[in-house]
Amino acid sequence: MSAQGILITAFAGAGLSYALGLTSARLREVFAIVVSVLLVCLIAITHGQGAEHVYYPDFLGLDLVLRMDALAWFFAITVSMVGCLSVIFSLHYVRGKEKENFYYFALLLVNAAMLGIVLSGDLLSFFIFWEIMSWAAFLLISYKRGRALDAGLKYVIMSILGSCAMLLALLYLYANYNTLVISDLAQQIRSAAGGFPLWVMLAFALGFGIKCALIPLHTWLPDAHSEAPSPFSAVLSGILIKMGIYGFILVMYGVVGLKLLLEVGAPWLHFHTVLCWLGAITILIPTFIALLQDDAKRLLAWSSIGQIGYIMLAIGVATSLGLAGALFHTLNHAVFKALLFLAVGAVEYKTGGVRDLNRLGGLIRRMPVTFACALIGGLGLIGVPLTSGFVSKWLIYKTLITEGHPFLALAALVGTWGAILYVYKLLHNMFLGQLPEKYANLEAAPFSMQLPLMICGFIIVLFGILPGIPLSVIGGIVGTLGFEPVTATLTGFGPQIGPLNTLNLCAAFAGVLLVIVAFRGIAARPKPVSQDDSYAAGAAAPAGKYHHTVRFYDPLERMTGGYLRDWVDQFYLSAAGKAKGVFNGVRRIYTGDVRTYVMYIVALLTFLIFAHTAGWL
Amino acid sequence: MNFLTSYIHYVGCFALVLIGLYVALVKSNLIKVIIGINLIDTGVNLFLVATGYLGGGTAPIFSKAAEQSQEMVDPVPQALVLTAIVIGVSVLALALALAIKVYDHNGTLDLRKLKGLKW
Amino acid sequence: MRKQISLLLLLIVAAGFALCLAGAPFGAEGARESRRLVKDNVNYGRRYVSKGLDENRCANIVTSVVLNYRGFDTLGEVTILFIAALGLGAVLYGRRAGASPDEAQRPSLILSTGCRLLFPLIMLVGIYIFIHGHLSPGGGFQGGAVIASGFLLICLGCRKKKLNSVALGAAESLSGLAFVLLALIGLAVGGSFLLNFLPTGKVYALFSGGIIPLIYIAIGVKVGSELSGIIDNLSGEVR
Amino acid sequence: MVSPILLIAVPLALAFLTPMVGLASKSARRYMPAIAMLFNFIVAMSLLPKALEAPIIVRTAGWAPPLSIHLVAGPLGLLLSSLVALIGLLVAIYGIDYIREGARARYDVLYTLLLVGATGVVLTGDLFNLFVFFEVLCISSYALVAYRGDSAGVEAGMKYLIQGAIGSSLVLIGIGLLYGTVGTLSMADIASSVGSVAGSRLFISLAFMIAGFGVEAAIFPLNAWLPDAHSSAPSSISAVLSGVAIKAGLYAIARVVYTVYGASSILPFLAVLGVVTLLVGEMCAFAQEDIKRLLAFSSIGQMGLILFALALSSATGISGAVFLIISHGLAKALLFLATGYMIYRTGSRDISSLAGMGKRMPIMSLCFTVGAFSLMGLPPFVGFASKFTIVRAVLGTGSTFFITLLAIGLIGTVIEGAYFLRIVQWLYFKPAPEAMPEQTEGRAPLTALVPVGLLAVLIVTIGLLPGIVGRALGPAADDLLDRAAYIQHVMGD
Amino acid sequence: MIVFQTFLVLVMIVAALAAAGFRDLLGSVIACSLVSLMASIIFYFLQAPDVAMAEASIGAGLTTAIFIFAISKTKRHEENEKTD
Repeated sequence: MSAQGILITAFAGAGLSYALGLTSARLREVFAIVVSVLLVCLIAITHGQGAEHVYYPDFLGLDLVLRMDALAWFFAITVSMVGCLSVIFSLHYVRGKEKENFYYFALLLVNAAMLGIVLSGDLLSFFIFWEIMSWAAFLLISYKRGRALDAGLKYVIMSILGSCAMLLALLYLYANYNTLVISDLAQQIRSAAGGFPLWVMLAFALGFGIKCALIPLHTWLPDAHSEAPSPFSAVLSGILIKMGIYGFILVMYGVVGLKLLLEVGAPWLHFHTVLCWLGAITILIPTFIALLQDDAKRLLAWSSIGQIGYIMLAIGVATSLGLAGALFHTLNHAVFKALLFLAVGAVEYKTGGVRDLNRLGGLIRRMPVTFACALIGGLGLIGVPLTSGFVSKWLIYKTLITEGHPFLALAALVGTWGAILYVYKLLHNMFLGQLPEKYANLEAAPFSMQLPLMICGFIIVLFGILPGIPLSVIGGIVGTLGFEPVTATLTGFGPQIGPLNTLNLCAAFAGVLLVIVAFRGIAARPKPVSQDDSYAAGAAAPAGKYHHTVRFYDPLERMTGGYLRDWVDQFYLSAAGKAKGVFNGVRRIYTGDVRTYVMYIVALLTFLIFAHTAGWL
Repeated sequence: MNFLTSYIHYVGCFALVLIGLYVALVKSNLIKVIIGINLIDTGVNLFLVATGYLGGGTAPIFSKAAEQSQEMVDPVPQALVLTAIVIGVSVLALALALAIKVYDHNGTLDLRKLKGLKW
Repeated sequence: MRKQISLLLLLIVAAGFALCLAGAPFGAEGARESRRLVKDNVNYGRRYVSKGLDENRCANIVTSVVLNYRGFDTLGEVTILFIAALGLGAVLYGRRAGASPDEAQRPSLILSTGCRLLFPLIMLVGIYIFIHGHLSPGGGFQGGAVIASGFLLICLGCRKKKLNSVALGAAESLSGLAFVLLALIGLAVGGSFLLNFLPTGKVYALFSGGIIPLIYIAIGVKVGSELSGIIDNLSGEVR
Repeated sequence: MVSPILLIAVPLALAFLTPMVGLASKSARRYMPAIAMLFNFIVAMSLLPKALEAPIIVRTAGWAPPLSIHLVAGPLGLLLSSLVALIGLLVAIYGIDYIREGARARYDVLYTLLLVGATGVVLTGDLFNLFVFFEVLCISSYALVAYRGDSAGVEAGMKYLIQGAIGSSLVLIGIGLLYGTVGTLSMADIASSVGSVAGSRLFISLAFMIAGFGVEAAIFPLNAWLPDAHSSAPSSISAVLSGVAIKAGLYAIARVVYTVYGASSILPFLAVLGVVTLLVGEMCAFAQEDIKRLLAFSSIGQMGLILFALALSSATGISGAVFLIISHGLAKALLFLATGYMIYRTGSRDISSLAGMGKRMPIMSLCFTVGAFSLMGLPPFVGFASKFTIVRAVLGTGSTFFITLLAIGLIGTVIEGAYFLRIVQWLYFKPAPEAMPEQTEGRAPLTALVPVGLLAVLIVTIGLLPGIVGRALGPAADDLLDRAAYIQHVMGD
Repeated sequence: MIVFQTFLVLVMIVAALAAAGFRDLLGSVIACSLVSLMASIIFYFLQAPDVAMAEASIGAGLTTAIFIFAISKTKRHEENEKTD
């Protein structure tokens, strides 16, 4: 079952779901799920075949090629997995809302386009699917009217700018090496005499940077993620950003190759070091802005930007361990963010659209399963041992320390602290604390929403305990991209990379757990305390816990809120305002007076004559 | 003297074109601008025929009396000018019809006031 | 401010013209020597003059150039006049509300009978002009204009006679159609559009020049009816 | 064998016949333009394959080319005339029910003659004949812009006419100067003898021609008439004007610059002018509130891009320009036709009144979105293929001057993306104002849905399979670029 | 012979200037028809009788008539120039 077959089923699936939807909603939902699950299986089956074949022989003089190598397979399985989960989740989420048909069509189209990006073997089809993904995502972001329109417009303007830059870079390569098929292009670039031109790499970096929200180009992400419908926010944050990462890896290591990459950029400042520092900044600032957010989805959006910083940092380090860490963290982050966004989506669905953290609380009793999965997701995000996040962050830290980047390692560490803070805020405000009266009899999220959460939770714990499963695949990928492959046993790493054996960790945790249980069993039974105990200072102790959580990090916000606003966003908005002023000014050229128009004609004529006599033309 | 004999027509026609352009550029009344355009057309037609004119040539029409042909003027520009005159009239007629309609709607022919469509 | 700018611009345009016309081929004297130097096959004006007579046997070389060598231009030209007449009608479509002139301006009896008497004479002159287009100066366009001035006279001179616009429209489109059909017959018969397929007869006879006189008659009728249509439209009624 | 001359003669005959048919039966007359354009499209498409090898030279009046006027039905000419015929046919079908009031009889004839003018400009091989057909095109569009007779239409028509008349006189002066120096009017003949004549006189006549043809080709300082004319004309007319008429003007400039003069010194200037037109057009479009005026300014922008691509003087550049002419023609005609009925339905041309049209006119809004995405150059549509070819050509030249100009130009396309997507958002994601009465009679009739749907399908199929048009682009670019071959073809036999 | 042609050209230019200068539109239309009349005579001297006839009948005759019709339907005098 070749890559072409997968793409055809994906795109045909989107089209058919729209067609079926016109007849009956039930049929469309079933069909959408079947297509998504089918895609996941198809991709899983075609693990081995790395066949590269032309699927469109002569499109404007170029051959469009599809290929399914290890890197493509890895991203494809992530994309289809998260896509399938979000489709399952949106069964209930979208039911009854208007324009359902359009929603399913756009969601399946975005998933199909992402599959197309990942499976494309040449840069032109990469670009085509890239643009299809951009405008399909635009349609979905502006799905929920109101503020979503400005968010969508901001997103699409930046992504068009990025794709224009990418088109320039891409066609510069075509002009110099007159092929865009990645394998031939890579050979020719590496064998060519001169180095890789910096402006081409910067143009690619602009295009991919906008999509994966590197710090100066991130301003569209918070609005887009918080305004998009939750299942699509999961896709958006989980995998759409990862296309930017895939682009970076493809161009930096697939096309340019490690040896040449190290010389790109000025001798005193290499491109990849700049990338590292950008990654580090992207870890720090957004994470601490995330702390101050009151809207759950906006908090998660800022945290996505922070986590992307980790991945870019790992890619920028340009070592095999770093790349392995980056790939593994991409997978992990996709699963964490999908889980958290879906959890927030479930809460939003049940509480009728409330996502303001100050008005939620105490849902642990009403929605235990959602809380459990959100907890696992949060722990994974922080990187607590026994979750897959720990392994990927451990890889990133290891490579930073062994490569001798102390400050970057420090930034990563501080980033993790920030992560702990905002995850705790999220979980506490939503699930712990006082349960507001109106949610007293809130029943749990429907099973179709809980299933994706449980699957994600299971994956996090599974890969946490047995990281060997993904690491063996990632090790192979790292090998194909020009590094020495990373060997990993089922439960950790061999001695030459540094001893990590998750089995011992499990054993340690099990031991600690046993001790705690034993100690609670032996120690004195907690005796009930009478009502007039000093704890309640004489007043009748209220039935539940009464610590409500409003403006969770208020002191921190009062201290750093002034500095931690999004300066870049303000700069862009003022620039856009000034540009609108200029456009209004340019409009004034057409004054309405015919004589001025005739003067313009005669003026051009005189300019031509004058330029000729003056010898210019 | 030789300048006068061969270039007087060109001076005449380009003077007409320039005056017509000046009227179209400066005058604010719509009918006056249309008169300017008419002047330009006449000037251009004069220029086309002047290009075809040979010093002492005769009209390119054979008649029983005048049989010889080598002294005849170039007939092609005259054919062009015939077409150009009629084009001039057609554009003029349409322009005046539009001027009447503009006057119906706006009550004025002053171009400075006819700025309904701008920006 | 506007005057100064336009004067400056026109100064440069005048300089452009002067720069252009300084050379040899322009200027009556310059043209004459340069024409003599130039061989026939480069300057086609001389070729039409020298060979035009026996190719089309049409005395008026300008007419043979207008209708035969550059007949396609004239086809375009006739279309332009047709467009102008229709465009005028389309633009002035809504203005039919004509107020009849008050008694004082009604033309006196002498004027109206004089006009009605003069009208057929003007028509005769016009028809003569475009029938003899290939022999003497003049042709379809000039004859049509004279006919139109006849209609103008009627329009100004006597109020009662309303031009029958349907007949004008029919004459217009039929004569245009005749011109195109004549050209298409040339294509069908002789293999090339506007071919002079009829025998071109003796040089100065009335029936010389093949289809040239026929086309000029069609053009004469067409231009006459179109220009009078334009006048009728524009003078629809005097407010 | 069908001769290309029929492409002009038969629609002309049908146009002259229309008043007669009108007398017979009112309703039959409305179909005349569609019949004429259908004939044109069939003949043009049947001749195109044969013309790809060598241009078909058609004589008139039986004389060899330089003697009499001749048509040069080369690959470029026939490709553009089939585009003219196709858009003309679809808009004619649209116009059957769209135009109800006004001098309906005259509308049909003027519309057919406008397309005859455009076809004539594209096919003719003689310079003065180019001017005459150019005039046919211009005068019929003056009349049709002012067809409705409302205050805006008449004012726009008047302004368009004055600028057009000045432009035509400049062209005539240019032709006079050229005829004075060279003595012949056939483009191939001028091209063969232009090399041997002094430079400055030629350049000034070229300047006059560019200023004259530029007025119709919407080049930056000369295009002040376009926003008024295209926004106040009836939508079917602005569709044809935007889709076809300005392209004929630009073709005239390209033919004059490349074939007649073979000028290479003016090309960088034209490239700069193209990019300036693109930027001014897109900036003004962004600041518009009236939908048709916005589309008119976006036409100016796209014409700037086409002029920039033409000024590259490389084979891929010109084939990219021709491809953009085709894709812009289709997309812009689609947009104008779609907005025609939307305005008819909402009653106002303001963008804010388009809110919620996605529900009320689903097919029109979908086609509008397809057209807008194609104009922005997004992949699955034809706009992407043409933009891709142009960018590839620019980078193929490798000259930093052109690449920086292109980078500035691409900013223009970003602005274009911004305002088109703002409209798409208004269409789909803004709730329809309840106040708007649910007029059922406003529902678009079949004669509107068929052309709009067909254009959308065309945009998607050519976008997915650019090979259909791709084959004809190569020879078309050579037809324009290869001067010696053009001369040899025309003067050879 | 050439002196007479020069005189005609000068009269034509003066008439054109008058057509530009007159504030009364009817006056400038008359001046304009004088220009075409002069042009028609010059055409005759340039050995172009066809064009002379066409210019005379269309240029001088019909154009003037059309102009006068248009003026009769609109305003006769030009607004004052001051506001420019």
